[in-house]
Amino acid sequence: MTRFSSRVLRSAVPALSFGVILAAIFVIQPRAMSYVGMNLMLNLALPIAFATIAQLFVLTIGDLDLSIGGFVSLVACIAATWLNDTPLLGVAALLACIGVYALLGALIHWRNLPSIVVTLGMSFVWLGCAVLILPSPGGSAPTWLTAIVKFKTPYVPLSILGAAVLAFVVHVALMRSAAGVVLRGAGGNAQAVARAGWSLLRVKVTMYALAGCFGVLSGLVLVGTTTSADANIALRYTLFSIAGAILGGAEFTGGRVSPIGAVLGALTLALVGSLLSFMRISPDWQIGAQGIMLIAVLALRTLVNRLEAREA
Amino acid sequence: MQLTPIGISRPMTASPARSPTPLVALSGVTKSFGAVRALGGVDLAIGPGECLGLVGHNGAGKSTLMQILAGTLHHDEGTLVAGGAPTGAFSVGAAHDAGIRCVFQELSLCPNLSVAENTRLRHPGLKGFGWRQPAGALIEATLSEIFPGHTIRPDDLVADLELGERQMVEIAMNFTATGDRPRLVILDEPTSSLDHSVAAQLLAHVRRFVAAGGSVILISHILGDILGTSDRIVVMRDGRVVAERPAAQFDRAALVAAMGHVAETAPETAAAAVAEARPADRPIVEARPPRQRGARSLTLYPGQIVGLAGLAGHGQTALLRLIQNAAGSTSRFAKVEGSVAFVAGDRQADGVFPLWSIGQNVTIRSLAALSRFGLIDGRRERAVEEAARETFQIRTPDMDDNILTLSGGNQQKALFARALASDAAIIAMDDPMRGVDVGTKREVYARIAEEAEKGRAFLWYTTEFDELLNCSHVYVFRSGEIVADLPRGELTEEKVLQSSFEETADA
Amino acid sequence: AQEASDKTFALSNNYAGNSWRQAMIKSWETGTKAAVEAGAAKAADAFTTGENSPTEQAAQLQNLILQGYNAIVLNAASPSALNGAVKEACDAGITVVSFDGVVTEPCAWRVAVDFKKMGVDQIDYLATRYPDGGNLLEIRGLAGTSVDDEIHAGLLEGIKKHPNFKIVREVQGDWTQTVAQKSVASVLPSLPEIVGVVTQGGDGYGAAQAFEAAGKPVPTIIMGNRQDELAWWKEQKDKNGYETFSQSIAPGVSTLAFWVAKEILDGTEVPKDLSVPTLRIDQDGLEKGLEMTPEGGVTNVEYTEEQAKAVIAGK
Amino acid sequence: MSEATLTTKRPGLKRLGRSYPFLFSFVGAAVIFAVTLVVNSFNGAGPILTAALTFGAFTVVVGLGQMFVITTGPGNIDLSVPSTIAFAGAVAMKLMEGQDSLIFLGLAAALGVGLVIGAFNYLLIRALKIPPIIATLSSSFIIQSLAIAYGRGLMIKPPPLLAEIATGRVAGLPIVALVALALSLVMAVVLHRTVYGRSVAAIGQNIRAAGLAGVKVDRVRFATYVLSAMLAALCGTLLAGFSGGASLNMGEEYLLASIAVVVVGGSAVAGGSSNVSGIWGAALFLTLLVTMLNTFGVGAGVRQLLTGLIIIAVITLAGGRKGARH
Ligand SMILES: Nc1ncnc2c1ncn2[C@@H]1O[C@H](COP(=O)(O)OP(=O)(O)OP(=O)(O)O)[C@@H](O)[C@H]1O
Ligand SMILES: Nc1ncnc2c1ncn2[C@@H]1O[C@H](COP(=O)(O)OP(=O)(O)OP(=O)(O)O)[C@@H](O)[C@H]1O
Ligand SMILES: [Mg+2]
Ligand SMILES: [Mg+2]
Repeated sequence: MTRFSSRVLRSAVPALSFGVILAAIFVIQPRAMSYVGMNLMLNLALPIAFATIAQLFVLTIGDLDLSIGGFVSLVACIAATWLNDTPLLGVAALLACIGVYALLGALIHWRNLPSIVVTLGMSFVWLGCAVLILPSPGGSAPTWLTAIVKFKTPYVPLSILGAAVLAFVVHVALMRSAAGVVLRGAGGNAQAVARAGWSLLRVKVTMYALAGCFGVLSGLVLVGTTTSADANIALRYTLFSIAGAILGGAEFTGGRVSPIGAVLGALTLALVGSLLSFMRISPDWQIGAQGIMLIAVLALRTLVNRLEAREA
Repeated sequence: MQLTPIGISRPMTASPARSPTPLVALSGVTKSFGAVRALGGVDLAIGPGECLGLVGHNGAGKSTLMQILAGTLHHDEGTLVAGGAPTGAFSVGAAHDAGIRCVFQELSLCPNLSVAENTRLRHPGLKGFGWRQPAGALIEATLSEIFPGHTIRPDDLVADLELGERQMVEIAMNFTATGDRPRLVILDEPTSSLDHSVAAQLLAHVRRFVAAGGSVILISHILGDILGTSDRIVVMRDGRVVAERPAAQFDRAALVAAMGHVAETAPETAAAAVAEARPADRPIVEARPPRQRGARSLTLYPGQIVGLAGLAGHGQTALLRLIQNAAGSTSRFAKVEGSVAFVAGDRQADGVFPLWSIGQNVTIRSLAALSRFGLIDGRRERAVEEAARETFQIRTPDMDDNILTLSGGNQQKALFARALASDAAIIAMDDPMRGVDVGTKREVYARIAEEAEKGRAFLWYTTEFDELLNCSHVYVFRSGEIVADLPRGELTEEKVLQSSFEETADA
Repeated sequence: AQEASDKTFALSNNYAGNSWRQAMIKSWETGTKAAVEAGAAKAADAFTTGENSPTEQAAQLQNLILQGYNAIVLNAASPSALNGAVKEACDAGITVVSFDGVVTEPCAWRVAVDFKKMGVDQIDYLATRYPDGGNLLEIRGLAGTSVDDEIHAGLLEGIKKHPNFKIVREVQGDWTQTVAQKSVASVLPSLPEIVGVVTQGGDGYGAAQAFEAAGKPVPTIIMGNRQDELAWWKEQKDKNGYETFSQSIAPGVSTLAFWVAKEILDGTEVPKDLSVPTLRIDQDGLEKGLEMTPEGGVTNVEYTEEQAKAVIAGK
Repeated sequence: MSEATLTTKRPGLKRLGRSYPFLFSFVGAAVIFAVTLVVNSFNGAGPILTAALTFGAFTVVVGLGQMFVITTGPGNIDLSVPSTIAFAGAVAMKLMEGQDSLIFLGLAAALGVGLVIGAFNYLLIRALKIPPIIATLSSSFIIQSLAIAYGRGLMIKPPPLLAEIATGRVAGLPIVALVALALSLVMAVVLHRTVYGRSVAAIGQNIRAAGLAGVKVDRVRFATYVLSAMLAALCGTLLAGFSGGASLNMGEEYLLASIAVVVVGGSAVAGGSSNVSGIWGAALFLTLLVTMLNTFGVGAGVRQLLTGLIIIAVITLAGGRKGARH
């Protein structure tokens, strides 16, 4: 019984952090407590949430993707140029990108390579492609894309709905479905999965392809919001996605991940930025305050774990 | 969706034992790892409806042979016939199709998944919408059938389970049938982390399974289990089969002799000589389990060997850890004078450094003593490694080989060597004989006695009753508490069991 | 009209990791503090993000919208990637004035430096020094940014004008002195005779160091108003009459943008595209330039309301 | 140096890469150097190598610290390296005031800054149980703010002697490279021949087992984070001496670089096994790569693309390591 309740508590921590920060924001800036306010605070968090989920797939099998930021940038550049001007070419290019991701998975498996080095190399490759496609910032997002991303849903902003759907779908697919068990198992004990007769190659390829898919979605949502691209637009997503996943309770080993936590983690990161700008800190310390805030959020997690340990 | 409980394994229509067509037959199978010849031409056949006992010293090649049967290793030469047809490249899939299931010596569960999810991993048939419920029901049913009274629930995370519980899950999983039924279940040291009663439940289940027409290969270093459960016993030595007879034609002494060990000379008396405590004036360990009610506490004097008993997972390991951590720092629950060395029982989780050589694994606990001017003295390190190899007869061509190239029992010996080579005054042992063969066990007992004679103190948690006879007195644990302190003279298996189960009124 | 104002201003900045940006924030703080005290504005807060990331800055803009500032003065991480957020600000009735890093969104104002001209000027200058032309080394900035692209385009245009010049090698300096130094040092061994090094500002000292370390004669390096560059130049000038020129956009342009925003809020008709000249130091002005540059900093001027009006009027 | 490796006996290229995982980075560096020379029609071999040694040296210094951190196990990484470089460099320059006599004071202060940062990092990791990657990221933000508030990004000239040391040569070899080499030798001994080094590797393989085998886990991890920060601080001081002062962004490129030299150099990304030689191979490889691409004179996009592809090609040829058995 304690086993169960502690697990529930552990998984409630990301939601708790999110709630605490949101409450702080509402106190400092009541204007945020509205449809418009929530949308303004969170619509740029949606692409980060997608990137975080992409990262999560890679983390699930015990790998790390240092290239997701460059990849999302490239997707943004493709979407703002080819996808707009010659949609067929654009779609083909995006599919090819996912294909390359899947191949990376295969390469990493075949040669038994450390994912960090391969994706480190890929981060240069993606950025190089982005610069080649869009040497100077510009381009414009396809109108249909902007229309979708900026669509005003009734009552609840699209960014929140989107994040909720994302979290739910990935949760069901990865945490509840029968196929998800195999994928996560490969992160926990790859050998056991192989001994049970599953193909590790297929697992890796699937996970990297999924990462690619969600990277593409992230890039699309991003250009839809910004309407225009830049080769350097999403380089920070690499760090954000890792931070978001970790905030959401993921661990670097053993396939311990939580899609709902990861999405909440990404949103929490965005809210931290908002809270900081509402607090009006001297510019010297604005960057540092971001660090302190991150520490505070994670310290909260530790606190909860302590309480739980005392209970047990 | 209504899934009829696919059910508890009712192995196939019972066929007469020892039928002419064996389930699997190996002939002339060899396997080498680099310079190590693990199998040197093995012939073996197992028919339906029999339990084959497989014994042999550590590193004899038992696990390697089983891995070949399970399709996770490929043999170099020889033939393997499964299901009547010779198979060239035998794969995991082929083994599965032939109805072969294997409980590996080093467990293969995914710690990040729940029990039900691990079940799903093993049984590809469990899929589709709402798979969880039947998967849970299935494993729950098998667990209850084999281990009545267990407390494992399908949605427990494997990482949260005790080693013994994990072993139970793994065993149950392999006896579970979904679409296709298990015909041959390989159990590679299944009882090494189970306590006595649970082990008995398992062996009883093996008999039932065999009676219903299934086959089992049982590997164990606990010869009583082998003798009492098998129909036929195969003895391996140095990668070859050296004896094969119906179980009835073996007795303990014959088995030991066949394995290549010198016959035993009444083991208990050897230990008895040293087991008498010589309490010095001051105890070097005084500890109270955190959950202990009442005044009882554990004390250990220099030169003493003290046993910890009780059912697995009732706080013995936790207390050993606590004592280990309390050495060199202050703790609310334990006062420890002198350094502690720990011998892990769960060697993968608590003991082995998988990237290191055998030698490095042995010396890690003694490095400070092997250093001169802050630098580790390579020559002295090597000397310790070689001494360890000799005293514990670690089977390897080279102590520089990776630790994982050792057989399970030999890894365990390396861990023993690590602790005994150190300068620790107190050795905490967490069921340390898991998977160690009889011959080595006897030598280790002797070593322990010798060391105790020299003044070292031992805390010895074990799930095997016989080992407790080496101790001067035994603390019995239940639910994280010490519930009894039995002096050696009063030690009987019944008493230990009684204290382990019974709710005592007092404290 | 200098009556007490109830208008609030925010500075949105995207990078804080160099002396130029630090001087820019400082100028904003000193310049606007005076304005607030004089009652020309109710508040003027500075906001900065760390890593030159367009998405972070876009999120910051949206937060500023939510806080209800009347005007946002913006040094943008990207001319295009912030357009979505800038549009939202405009739609919320906020005046957006971009400077230095300007945005292309039509609803915003731009206080722009003609980066292209900065490129052309470098070649023009070199043409006066070396009428016969020669080989050039180019140190580029951050790849994929518009400033980098435009200065580069300016250089190419200048070379079209003076075809006897040729850029023989292009290296990446990322606007970071240590990177520039490394890149220059790494190509020096393979470089033919060159007459000049064209830069994007701030990389001159590192380049000079690299040449000196390799024991090669230092060509004419175009400087970028950093004090260390000017000091080095002065040293060389005194020693051997070294000649070059130095140019950069003054960090105090943030105050100019502030005053422009104030004018717009006051209802003055202001064209969407304004241009500020670069701050240029020539051989003769070197001593004076060095004097007005703080130790280890960038040559700077802050702008007044009058200067802003003059710029608006196109003078 | 004796490198800890698996000794599964199998012939050929794979075997070589397994017992000498660092070899491939040297081979890669050599190939790239050769290509550069060919393109350059065999001119300037000396200067190219000298430049590579100089700039490689800075990466090696931070890479050594990062290596120890990464060796302590999966998830361990020090992201505060860049801001430590900037802050420590600024502190050193400010205290030295451009005077030779104050060099030691400045250096000591910089190292002190490193010590405090390392201790703070581990405090976050241990006391607040924050995953290292986020702990060091957060502290890097704080340090960056400190650096801004402390130095306002103003560049203060280093003392002439320091500048001379940082840019000088002895027997044709850059002094910084010699310093880095000496440091590497010491670190190699520390890694392979001291209790601390063994403990780091033990923790990286199995932290639980390490604790039970008597390794002082907390002390060792603490020392490791402090070591990393102090080496970053040293690098910051040298770099400031080399490039004419400390600037706020001078550490930026060392975030990726410090990680890249460790992992390209053949240390196990998941911890437990590492080597010092590989750091040199990788540092030379990566700096020579920049030289080569600059020599080719290709545009930024193609340059990035080639950088990535070459890194992947080298690591693919080197291959990974397989666990022995389970
Ligand atoms: N991957 C490997 N590399 C090198 N040697 C190996 C490897 N696997 C097994 N061996 C060697 O093969 C021999 C047989 O090992 P195996 O594990 O089959 O023994 P075992 O009979 O199961 O012993 P135990 O009773 O200790 O479990 C041992 O000498 C072992 O060292
Ligand atoms: N890393 C950067 N990211 C974004 N913008 C930058 C960066 N570096 C410089 N800039 C901007 O580029 C323009 C010119 O930069 P320049 O190279 O002249 O100076 P700097 O980088 O500030 O100098 P230093 O590095 O010597 O402090 C300015 O608009 C400056 O704000
Ligand atoms: Mg075995
Ligand atoms: Mg610059």
